[in-house]
Amino acid sequence: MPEKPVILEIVIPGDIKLLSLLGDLVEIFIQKTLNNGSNIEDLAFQMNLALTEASSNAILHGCKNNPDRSVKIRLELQNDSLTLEVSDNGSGFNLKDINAPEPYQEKGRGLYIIKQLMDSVEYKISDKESKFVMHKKIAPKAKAS
Amino acid sequence: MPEKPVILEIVIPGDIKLLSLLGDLVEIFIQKTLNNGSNIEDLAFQMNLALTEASSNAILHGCKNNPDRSVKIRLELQNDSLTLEVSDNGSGFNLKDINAPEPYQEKGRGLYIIKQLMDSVEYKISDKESKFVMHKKIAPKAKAS
Amino acid sequence: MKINSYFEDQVQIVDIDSVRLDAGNAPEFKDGILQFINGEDIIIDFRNLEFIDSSGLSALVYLHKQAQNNNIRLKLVNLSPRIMDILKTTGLVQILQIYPDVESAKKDI
Amino acid sequence: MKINSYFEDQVQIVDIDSVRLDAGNAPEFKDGILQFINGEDIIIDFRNLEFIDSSGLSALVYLHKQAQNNNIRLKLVNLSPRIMDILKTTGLVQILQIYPDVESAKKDI
Ligand SMILES: Nc1ncnc2c1ncn2[C@@H]1O[C@H](COP(=O)(O)OP(=O)(O)O)[C@@H](O)[C@H]1O
Ligand SMILES: Nc1ncnc2c1ncn2[C@@H]1O[C@H](COP(=O)(O)OP(=O)(O)O)[C@@H](O)[C@H]1O
Repeated sequence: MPEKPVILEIVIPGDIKLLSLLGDLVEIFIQKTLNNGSNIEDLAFQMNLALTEASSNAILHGCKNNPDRSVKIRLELQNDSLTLEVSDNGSGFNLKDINAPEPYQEKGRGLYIIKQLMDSVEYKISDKESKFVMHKKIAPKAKAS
Repeated sequence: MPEKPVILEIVIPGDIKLLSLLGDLVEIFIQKTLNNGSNIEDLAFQMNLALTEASSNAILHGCKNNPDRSVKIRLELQNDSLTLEVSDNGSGFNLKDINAPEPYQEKGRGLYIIKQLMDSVEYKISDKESKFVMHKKIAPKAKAS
Repeated sequence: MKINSYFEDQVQIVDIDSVRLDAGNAPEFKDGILQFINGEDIIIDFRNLEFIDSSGLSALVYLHKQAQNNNIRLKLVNLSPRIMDILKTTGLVQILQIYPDVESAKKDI
Repeated sequence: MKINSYFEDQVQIVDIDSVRLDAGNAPEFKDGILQFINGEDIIIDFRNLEFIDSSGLSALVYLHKQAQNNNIRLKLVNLSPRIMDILKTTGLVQILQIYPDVESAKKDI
């Protein structure tokens, strides 16, 4: 891993057709940045999923799927951890206990999936934006043997 | 094309081993964002090359390949144009006339290649950073026939 | 998304070409599959699918319930190990009808 | 980067597995090829290469000059249309020895 953090930021209009771009880019970015270590593929896939969930919430709930609004995502890769942030200018919501959804339920699995994939999540609301922040510890780079 | 601009920003340590990440990400990003139109593949490839040239200059000349410094790249996609910016905290240089290099020359082809690929380039030096800015007009999205 | 339907040994099989099923294309997937939910059992072949999010899962739950209401069975086949993981995490393996491949789904009448 | 050398009809052929040749790996490429520049002509097979930047071009110019100094020929084959475009733009088609494929490079003695 490099000495300084590696940061990826993407700003897109609040248009659900652009959703797949975000997750796929984050997956590729993680794969290419941490390009050694056998469990990187799994980590990159999981972060694609967590980011896709948070971003579709930001686009659909935060921006009401309105392309004149925008969503910002940010990935910061440190030596031993990563942080994903998804921000929108919507009115935000109240992050309460996230419980396992009933199998027959048709909605409400997004936050639960995120919680399973990340080590911790927080939600920050200010005047300017609503920001969903997700943390994950990552195994330090395996030394070449 | 979406109504608001689409923006990609990446910050990496000044380490030449990370160079390929930047160009490839920009290429994939352009392909996925402008995912219709037959000349997108060529445009995406050309922007990969222009960005790789400017970034290797920023890493090698601006940061002296020191991973404790960093390089920031920014791509802004508008409806009919795109802007690529590459910033470093080095002392900058004097962007003069960019001439075609002699075939047997072993250096100095980077800026010339950039000039061939872009519509215009400028170089902005401030106290805080040196920023290389490149513009390119793009054909508006072809209407589905 | 291309949704392609064909019959094999009198069994209706539907396959989709998408590698991703997320909030961006789940509505299209839902509507596309819905039209095949009428008289007969259906097998959906997911061999191309590499990614599913909660909107994709919601579409599967919805379609499963529609199939139940119509007294037919909706069978899902060729799900990748990563997608199986997500179905396990969310408890959906308990309700959806999942088979390793088209052959085993056809045999179970 | 894997640099692999073999002989075919007494001709030395070197191929590289990289899809990119840029400032990040051009020094490694340069040093890797340099060791083959001794007595005999070399063909470098670039069939895997999809991208080259000015540092990659500089490496080719350097190696070409080294070959000339050693009175041997360095032949480049299987360059993609996009890489050919870059060689044209920079005028390097005028000095480098470029052939469409291994066969035509071998024939031209
Ligand atoms: N960025 C956001 N802005 C506003 N509300 C949100 C946001 N993210 C999540 N929510 C709220 O949290 C609820 C639960 O989200 P989630 O678990 O992803 O399920 P779903 O999106 O399927 O309802 C949403 O229905 C919405 O009310
Ligand atoms: N970001 C930068 N910081 C400092 N100097 C730069 C920067 N970019 C370009 N230069 C200067 O411009 C020169 C020409 O650059 P270029 O055409 O890319 O060729 P090369 O990098 O092979 O010398 C460099 O040698 C360097 O002196």
